[in-house]
Amino acid sequence: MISVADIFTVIAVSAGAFFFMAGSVGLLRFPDTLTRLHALTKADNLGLGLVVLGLMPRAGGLLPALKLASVWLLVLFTGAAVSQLIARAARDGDQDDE
Amino acid sequence: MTAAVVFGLCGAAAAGLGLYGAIANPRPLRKILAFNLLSSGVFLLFGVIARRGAVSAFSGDPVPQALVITGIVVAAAGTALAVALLLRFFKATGSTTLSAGALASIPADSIDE
Amino acid sequence: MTSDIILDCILAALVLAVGCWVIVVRDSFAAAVGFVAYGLLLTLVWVRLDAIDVALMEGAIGSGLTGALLLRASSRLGAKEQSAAAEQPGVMLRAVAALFSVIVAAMLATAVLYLPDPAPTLAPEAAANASATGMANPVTNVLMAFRAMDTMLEKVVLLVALAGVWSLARDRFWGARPGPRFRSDPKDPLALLAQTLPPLGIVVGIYMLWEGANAPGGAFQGGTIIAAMWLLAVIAGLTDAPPVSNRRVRLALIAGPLLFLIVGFGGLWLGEAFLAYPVAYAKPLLLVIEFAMTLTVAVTLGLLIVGPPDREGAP
Amino acid sequence: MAEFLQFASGFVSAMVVLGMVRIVRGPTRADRMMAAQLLGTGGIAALLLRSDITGTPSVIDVALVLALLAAFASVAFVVKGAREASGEPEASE
Repeated sequence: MISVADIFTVIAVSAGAFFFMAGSVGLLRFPDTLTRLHALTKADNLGLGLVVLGLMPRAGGLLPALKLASVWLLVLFTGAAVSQLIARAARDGDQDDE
Repeated sequence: MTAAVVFGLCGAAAAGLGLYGAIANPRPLRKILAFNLLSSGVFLLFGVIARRGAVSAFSGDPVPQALVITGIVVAAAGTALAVALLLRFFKATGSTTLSAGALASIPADSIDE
Repeated sequence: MTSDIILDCILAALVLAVGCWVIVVRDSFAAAVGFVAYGLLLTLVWVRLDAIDVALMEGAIGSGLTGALLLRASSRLGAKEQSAAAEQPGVMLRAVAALFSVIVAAMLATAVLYLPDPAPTLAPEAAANASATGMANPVTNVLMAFRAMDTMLEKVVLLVALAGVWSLARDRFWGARPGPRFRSDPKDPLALLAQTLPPLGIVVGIYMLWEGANAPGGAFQGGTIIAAMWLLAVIAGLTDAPPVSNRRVRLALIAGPLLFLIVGFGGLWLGEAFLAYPVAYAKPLLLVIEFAMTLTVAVTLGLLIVGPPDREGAP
Repeated sequence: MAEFLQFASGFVSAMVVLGMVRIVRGPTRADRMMAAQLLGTGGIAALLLRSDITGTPSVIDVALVLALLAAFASVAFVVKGAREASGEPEASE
């Protein structure tokens, strides 16, 4: 017997996995550093958010579900700040290694 | 084939890799990195012994796990000391290798004043 | 089950691939980034080995503190470090090193394959004596009670390492504040990050310490997280490292081992042996020691990473 | 359900591995750092899925620690670009 919650989980987690794929493909295929950053930060934070959303009904209670959500919010916040910083470092003449 | 065996072999290989890097790379920073790899390999071997010691209620033998926890902290402290030494050496000589030329060029006043 | 083993093999291969890359890549900054990735992968490995306490530690140290330390070191050494790459040792030395490493790795691998069966374990003893401390996390029990001597001396090792780092200071800087002074810029996203993250991180650190009694976590994990949060505030220029001659800093450094020693000698006097806790008070005593340990771990690790005193203005 | 989540966790891990090629290829330091950032986020997702599959809530704590500290290494990288390059008194002899 498949419940509504299970269907929700499958849809959300699949969508999350799709965004992870989009982020990785963007990171590999986009032509320069800033566009790659753009692809990555949006896609993988959304991907994680959808995975968290899908797992929340299965967490078994309000508090574990909130903990899952707080992991995501934390990643969202630090990810946003750090990608700003990386973007600025890239703009201010980041040196190539090779 | 169990998870313990897979990661045990992985730990053995990581220890070998770290050993090679620590001997063969002339740059001290890379030797520090290699030592960290070596220690992580040894920790993994401990982890395997802990995993194999699992009995009904426990997921592993807690004694090796506790040893690894203290080990990781000590390895971090050792790394910090090594990096501080390296940076001080770099400031004194302007060199990042331990070649004889760099050692000879330490100005006397930079050691103490 | 079989899919689990396949995933394990892939994870192990990945760990080794990243490890190889860290060793062979020319650029040291790239190697340091590789090391951060290696630490993250290792965290996943510890989860797969069901050692959550260790996974927490590796996640906080391997990819966090040590990774940041090595990244900073590689960028401070800068271009000089790259030109040094020319001084490769000869083929002969490298071949001998490779042969030696392969032999060592093969011996370790053989040891792994022929470990005694059934495996020796102290888990039943740890389980049987768990009631003596009133804590349910076996790893915390081992760290704080059954092998408390190791843990105490390990704190002393950290202090010795810190004394080593501080002794690299030049005479005229002795007693001053360690590390560079970072400038702060209120409009910087870094400042926002450093204002918002540490309060959350300190809550998580204390939660780790508290959870450590009954679930994976403990003083080491909590202390490491708090140290990282403090370093973040220092790097953003929001706060400055205290002078190494500061009395309160010194007190925080020795709080953990000192309390351990006092309780240890108390055990000698009141009970049966050094570090024998009276059973009735075991849990509160251990919690107090753990609290002091968290403080000591946080301060020691933070100062270790900041480095030796390095500027004018000795008090 | 467990099989689906197992598959999802494998898929997310595979995608992250794909992204890790950027650590190797670079070419700039920012690119490498970004790929490490992706590994952090993907690792967190894999850990959360794993926690659900095996029913071990404490694995979520590991994800929480990674979420806090993944940013830390990146900050160490950025600070050098913004501050030390612009005249930190490095050589104070």
